[in-house]
Amino acid sequence: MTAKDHLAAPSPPDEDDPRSRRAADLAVALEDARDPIARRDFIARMGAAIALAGLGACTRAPRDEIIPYVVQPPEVTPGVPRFYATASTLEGYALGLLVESHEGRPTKVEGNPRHPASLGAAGAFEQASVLSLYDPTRARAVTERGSVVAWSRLEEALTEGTWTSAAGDGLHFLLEPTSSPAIAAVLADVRARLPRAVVSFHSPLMPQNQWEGALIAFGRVLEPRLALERADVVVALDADFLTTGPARLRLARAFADRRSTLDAMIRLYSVEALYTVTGAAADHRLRVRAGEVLAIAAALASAVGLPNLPAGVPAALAAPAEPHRAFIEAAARDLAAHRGRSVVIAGHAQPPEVHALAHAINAALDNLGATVTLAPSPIVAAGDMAHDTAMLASALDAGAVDTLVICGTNVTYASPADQAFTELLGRARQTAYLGLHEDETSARCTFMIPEAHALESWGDTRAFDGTTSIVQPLIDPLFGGRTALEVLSLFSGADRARGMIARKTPYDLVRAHFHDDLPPGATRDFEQRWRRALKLGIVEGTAIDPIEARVDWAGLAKRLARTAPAPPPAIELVIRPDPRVYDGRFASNAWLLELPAPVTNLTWTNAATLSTETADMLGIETGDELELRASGEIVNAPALVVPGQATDTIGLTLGWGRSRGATLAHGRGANAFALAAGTALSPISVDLHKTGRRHDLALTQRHHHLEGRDEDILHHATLEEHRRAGARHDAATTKRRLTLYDKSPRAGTHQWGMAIDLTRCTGCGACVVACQAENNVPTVGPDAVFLGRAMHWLRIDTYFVGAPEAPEIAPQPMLCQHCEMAPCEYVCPVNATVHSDDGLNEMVYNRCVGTRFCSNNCPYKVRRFNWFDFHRGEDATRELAHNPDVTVRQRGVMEKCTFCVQRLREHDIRERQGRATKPPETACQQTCPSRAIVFGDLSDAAAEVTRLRGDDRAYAVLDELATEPRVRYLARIKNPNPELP
Amino acid sequence: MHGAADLRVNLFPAYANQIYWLAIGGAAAAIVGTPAALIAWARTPYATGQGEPPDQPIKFDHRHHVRDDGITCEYCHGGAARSSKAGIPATSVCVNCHSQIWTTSPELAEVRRSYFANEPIRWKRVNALPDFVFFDHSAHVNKGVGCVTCHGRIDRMGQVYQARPLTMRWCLECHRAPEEHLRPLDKVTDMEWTPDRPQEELGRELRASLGVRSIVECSGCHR
Amino acid sequence: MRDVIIAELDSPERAVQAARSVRALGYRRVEAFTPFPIPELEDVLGVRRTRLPYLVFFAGLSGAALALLVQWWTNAVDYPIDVGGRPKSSLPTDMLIVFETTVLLAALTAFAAVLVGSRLPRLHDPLFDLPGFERTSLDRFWILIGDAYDDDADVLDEALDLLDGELARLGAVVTRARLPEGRA
Amino acid sequence: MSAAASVPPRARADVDPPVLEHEGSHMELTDELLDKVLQPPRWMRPALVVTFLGSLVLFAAIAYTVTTGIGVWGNNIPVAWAFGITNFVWWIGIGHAGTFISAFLLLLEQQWRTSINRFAEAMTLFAVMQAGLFPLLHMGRPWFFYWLIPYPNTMKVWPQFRSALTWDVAAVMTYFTVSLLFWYLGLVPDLAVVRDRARERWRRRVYAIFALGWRGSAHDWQRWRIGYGLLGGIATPLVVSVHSIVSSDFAIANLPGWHSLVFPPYFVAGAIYSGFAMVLTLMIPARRLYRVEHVITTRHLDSMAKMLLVTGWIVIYSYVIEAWSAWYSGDRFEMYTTLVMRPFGPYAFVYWTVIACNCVTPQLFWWRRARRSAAVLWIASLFVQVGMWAERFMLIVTSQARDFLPSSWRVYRPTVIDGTLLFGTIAFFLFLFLLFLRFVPFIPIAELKELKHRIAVEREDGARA
Repeated sequence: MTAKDHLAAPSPPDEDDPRSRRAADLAVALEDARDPIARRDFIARMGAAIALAGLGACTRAPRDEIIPYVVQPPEVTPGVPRFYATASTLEGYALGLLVESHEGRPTKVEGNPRHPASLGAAGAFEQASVLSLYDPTRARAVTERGSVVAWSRLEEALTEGTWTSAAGDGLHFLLEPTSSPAIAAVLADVRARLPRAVVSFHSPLMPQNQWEGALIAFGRVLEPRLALERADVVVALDADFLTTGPARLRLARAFADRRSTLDAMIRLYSVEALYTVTGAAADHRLRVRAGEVLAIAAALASAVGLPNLPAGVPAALAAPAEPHRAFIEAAARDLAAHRGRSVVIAGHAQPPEVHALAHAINAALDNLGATVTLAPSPIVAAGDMAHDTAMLASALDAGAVDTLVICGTNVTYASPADQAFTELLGRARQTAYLGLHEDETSARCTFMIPEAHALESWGDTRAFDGTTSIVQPLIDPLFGGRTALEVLSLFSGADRARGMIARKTPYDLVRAHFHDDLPPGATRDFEQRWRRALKLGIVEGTAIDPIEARVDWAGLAKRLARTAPAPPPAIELVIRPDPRVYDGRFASNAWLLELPAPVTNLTWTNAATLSTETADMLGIETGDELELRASGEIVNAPALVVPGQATDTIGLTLGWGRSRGATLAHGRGANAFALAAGTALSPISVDLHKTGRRHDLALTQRHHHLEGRDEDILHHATLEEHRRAGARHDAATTKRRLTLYDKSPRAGTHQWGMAIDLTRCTGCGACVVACQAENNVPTVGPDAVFLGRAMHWLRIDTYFVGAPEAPEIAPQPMLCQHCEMAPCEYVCPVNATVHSDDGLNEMVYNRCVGTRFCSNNCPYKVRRFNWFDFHRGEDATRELAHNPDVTVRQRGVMEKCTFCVQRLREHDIRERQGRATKPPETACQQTCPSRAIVFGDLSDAAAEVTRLRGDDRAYAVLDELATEPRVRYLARIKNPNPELP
Repeated sequence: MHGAADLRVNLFPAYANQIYWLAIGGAAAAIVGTPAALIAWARTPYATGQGEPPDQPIKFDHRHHVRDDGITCEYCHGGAARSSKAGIPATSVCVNCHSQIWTTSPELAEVRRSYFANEPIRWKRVNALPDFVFFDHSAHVNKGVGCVTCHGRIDRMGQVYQARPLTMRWCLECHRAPEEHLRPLDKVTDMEWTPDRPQEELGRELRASLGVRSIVECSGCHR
Repeated sequence: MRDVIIAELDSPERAVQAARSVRALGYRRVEAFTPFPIPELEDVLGVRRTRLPYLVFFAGLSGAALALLVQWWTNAVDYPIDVGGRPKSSLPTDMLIVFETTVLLAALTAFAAVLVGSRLPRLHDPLFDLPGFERTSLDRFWILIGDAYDDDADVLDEALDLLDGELARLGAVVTRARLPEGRA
Repeated sequence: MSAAASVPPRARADVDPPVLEHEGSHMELTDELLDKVLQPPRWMRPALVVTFLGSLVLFAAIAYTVTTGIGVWGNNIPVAWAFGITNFVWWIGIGHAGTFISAFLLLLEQQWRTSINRFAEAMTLFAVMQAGLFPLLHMGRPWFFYWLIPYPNTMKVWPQFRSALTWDVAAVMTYFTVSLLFWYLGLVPDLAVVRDRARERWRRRVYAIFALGWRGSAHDWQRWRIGYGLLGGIATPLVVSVHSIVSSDFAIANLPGWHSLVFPPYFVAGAIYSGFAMVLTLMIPARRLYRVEHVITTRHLDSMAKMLLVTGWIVIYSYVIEAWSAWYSGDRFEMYTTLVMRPFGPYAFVYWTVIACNCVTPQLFWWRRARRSAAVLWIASLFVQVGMWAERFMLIVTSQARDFLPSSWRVYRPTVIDGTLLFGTIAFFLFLFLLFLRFVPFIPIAELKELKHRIAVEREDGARA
């Protein structure tokens, strides 16, 4: 109980320094949390034991404690959460966030509606970041060769190298790609003082190819910004733009907006090897090997026609396999028919030439400036040599590195095996590693510096379009972590000048750079602007304007002429970022580990995916262990058959097979980095054979075929079919209902309901994590998932529609349908699940005795059971992530989606006191990047949800059971090109 | 075997019947009585935790502060009107006054220690609800439910104790018929208020004017 | 204390005959003790048919009423809850528990009535002091004549002689015993 | 009491063998039957020890389940009920034969019931005890079981009587209570017999306590007869109601494969079928070990076998009707579950086990020789029990494993604990049953004497005619 209650703390008088305040908050919170947890656990178990012994009468719970503040901060009212704007960063690109804080304890992350990359949405990574914050396995102390040392010792060691007198010769920095103006300024400062120091950036998934592609096409590093809202036809060349890339949430939103506008529906062609979310959303999907995409791009360019290209597209290049011709030509015609309203997108994994060709096609179709604009990258030194670690590797190899400072990038693990950083790091005299965990890299480094989590840090960062956000901490570093900014500033002149002790804090640094970056004359309002930036979560007017760029046709022609299509390997290994652990950095996050991967519904591991045909050919079944051999390395991975993957490819995602720094994921899955060569994502040849061992894959869904139940479960149609039908989608199934029951409407002022637009839903899984974070949904581990005990209140069902080898994948979010005539309720013997006046199917955990009859009678199987005490043994730190407004469920009780009833009741209370500001949102709706989920009041005729319920496409799942769900689905409509079958 | 044993006399003396009946009656009484006793026990103040003040780190006396000094409830428990939690005052709130008066009182040593050491005072919770109950002070205080209705005569408590059973049954009694317990908003903190006209009439009016609902659906309190 | 005559017979048929004779001689307080039920004997002795079935019937009825009342009152009156939009009180679903409770109360009553009607349970019984009584549960059949020596019995003293003769004819072993008042 | 009309047993196969082959006196019969209790056979002690140890394993498994969580079972979502409920239905079904034999056949005045009714009733009691364990155990929070009972609580919340589980509580508790009363009332005169016949005074005293002071007067016997008859009359509809209610745990749900109006009679027939099998399983060895073939005669075997055949056919009919109504409903979910999933799905082997054990096995009993062979009957009875357990597993698990949304389809696999609980209850059941054989006259003495008397009368009447 105490975790939800009065986590209050003393505070220093300086209210301007939220950091120290929150530090104190947390110290108390931690201490406070620890004791009651032990107690509660004890009571729960003893309660059971004693009740069984019939002695319940003789015990009483010990008293709880209430721990008030010493000085209550004026803005805090215990019990009322506060929201702070900040930003998270991935690959250097920012995503604006609003974070909910309960008495100094961040509990929930939402997207910032004002932020250009978020538009109010957040993805699974961001939703789960709050759990990473409270990860008890994070690094906790500065260590030197494994033993704890003082920070001053580290400062001394790092700043006293031989290079101090040699202008930085021998000093190397390895950073994550960053867009932070403050870091850029500190780096500039460092460079000024130590000109020979070398700064490199490393991330296995940097958009290096994109930058190079722009360099080929335009002669300079530019990033395309897509305006899908203006596009009618999109061709994605191995581009999973809906779930990857810095603008993924924005693009998902724009795409969905244009999908659900049936009168002007966007059409998407996707060419890809593995089955991605974007491929699932596509109207036409061409499955080809990743290495073939270049040929397809060239052929597409050739079919569209590049009049400005001297000598045209080389025929040798534009020679795709014959069966793909029809697709390419149809796409080309469609593109050509939509000049200025179409766009070709190249995927990050594709070589620069594909990007260049995409630019060329866009230019040829007058799409530049219309559906795609170009702008310089906000990333520091984008496209620069600094982004190539080869230089660092050779310096290390040559013994030219004295001191290497690695900030935030787990380079030892997250590098292709041919860049032997594991071994190379030892060649530097001393290495320091700033990381969240003591991981593979820290094991090779002299110093380990615990890193502050983004939610603990001051900093700044820029969105894909350059919009700057101030990163503000919600809590003081739990484990004394430092930021990259702090570490780098050790080397900056500004600090040295004032002596090491009087170092600037990151807060000062960020404020200073904010000050410096203000337009001239604006510094007068510095405080006001600073506060406004913090409040809004963005610094207005910092976006980088797009520029006009002309294609360097001659350069392109030259480059294309030089490009020789590589002969395809017999079996191609396609390595891609993982939708859950990305490149391994989230492998310590249980929410992400247990998040079913889109398309495959696989949890807790990666797998060597292969198409039905390849599996049949090789005699492989899902669960067989495969030995993969590539680049001279061997890795074992379980096989997973994914219909619709390109034949003769093996897909493997990055980030698994961790050995250190991710306790939960150790030994799970296969390390794709070990097989990669060159850049992590380039396709390579792979040999494989079965080892004979079998794996129990923790799949949340085992059966993907609809068994002819499409009309009952998932309505899908092409735009044409939909128009032809000209009737409501539920017209076919809705029959005149005869009932004995009194169907008078329920009494509540609001009547909550939901509409889920399957045309919008991409199945990305952000809602699943959002729900988990909001509702204290436990994770259960791979064994339990395998047994069928995953706890997600909201799951994404994935159905295969169409041809069994290359089906269309249709995701369907499935959650409690809040049936008007709920079948679960009348079978509960103790009134533990009943209906509220406002139409919610309520689940009363404390009344539940766990007969599970409700689950049996739920046709949607959305009820979850606490088979064990899943929260038991949770670390005290981990408990801080709990939402204090939601009960933490004991073992033996059912749970399920409540429509975020805690938010609804809070809203009711506020509304009735005249304090309600806006209609309540469910967590899934709030985070959904494509706005597929709409929740609202059905008794409000003007509400969006009411409108959607009246839509032609609306239908109820399993309508014929007369459960009358409050959740309606909108049929999944596709917009195929009539030219193509 | 036949006839070998002593078969003549009664196996038991006459008084054994009384013992037998007593035993059977006792067993029957136990079968019926044990649950009945437990049911009754659950309603005792002991079981509900009423009436027993815990040992607090400071002997804070509401009688003195409320009655003698006339400090209103909101001065210290200001969250009640805006938040789900009424809030326990920060040490600084104590110090507001106690930096002026009783500055050296040994009774207040803990307050000073807390303030200067920047360590919170660890109070014992008196009115404890289970983890799965979400009570909202603001929803009650702003709808005419007086402090005294749930907390009792705090102004007469030397040490605060739980005045009401705080069982679900007790909550529901009011939730089903809120009009029986409503008072004008300006009397919410008044410990001594009594209705100046029949509560039925007043309650009905207040219920209408304040828009008080009878919330008996589960998610009203259990989420 | 009063005196009784006990006639021990060795077969059910003779017991019935003996009882018939005894009754014919005008004795009214006659009881039989047998190892197993002999309905014929009951008729001969004029054992009044027990009213147990009526008792059981009313117990059953009250069980039904109680169950109906409890279900209706708890689910429709005291705390009516919206359960899946179903009616608050629903006779069809109530009927099952109504039936079970009917049976339960009827059965408990039947069991209790059998015992209480026979003044059971008990550990001590003056009858057990009668020598050879234990054989009545095994293979002997007793006819016990309670009013043989009663002054107020409207039976002629001569009957006693006739009785002796009759019983002797049936091969009964006749003994005279004393029993406390009020029994048998 | 002439033996002139007696026909040597087995001499004429086309005539029903006699229900009692005892020619001695009442005292001899009494002593013979009492001997089982007063002079227990030598195998009794080791058998008790073995089954007691088995019971301990059961209690350990129960303790583990209750302290750790239902997660130690193999259940999942969608298969939220599996072994636990299967065992429950199986055990409670077994119990039905006892009541059926003693109550229903009592009303029908079937003489062959007499020698085996107590035996069958005891089996009922102990089977219901095993059954009663499972609903409790399978709850997530068994320590709150009393929330299913309406009592005035401080939460002011009541049970929800639309749920079949509240009906179950009433049904199982009533069933157990009524069975106990019925059994005990029948037992009282026999306890008095032991009281009056045992040698040692302490033993007589102990039995006297349980005999409740039974005297056997004509008045007592009349009350006893009528009371016993009434209990029988009450128990007969009860036995039908209990399994009907148990079947409604499934039938009131909307799950394909459960949502079926045919369930109540289907379950009752199956229950009696499995119960008769259990009676045979226990009776055949007991009869042999205790050498009471003249009391529990070939006639009993023959009648029981016929009952197996009859109830077996009712069960077959139910299977056919179930499949037919699934097809006739036109409901694609129902059709899939009943016509595709069960015979051809991942649990097909269970389905075919059911068909083999429940439908094929009883066909043996068209042949008299099979009916009258103890060995054949015993083995067949085991098959039927396996089949009936498998049937419940099939109904419960396969229906859940694949319901409406293919996305939630999932196979259930039992764990060691699941198996331990099943076999543990079998051990515990046998333990209780052995205790019963050890301490209680398991063949009703008074009733048998009455039967003997009646047979004698009939014979005389027959001879006179």
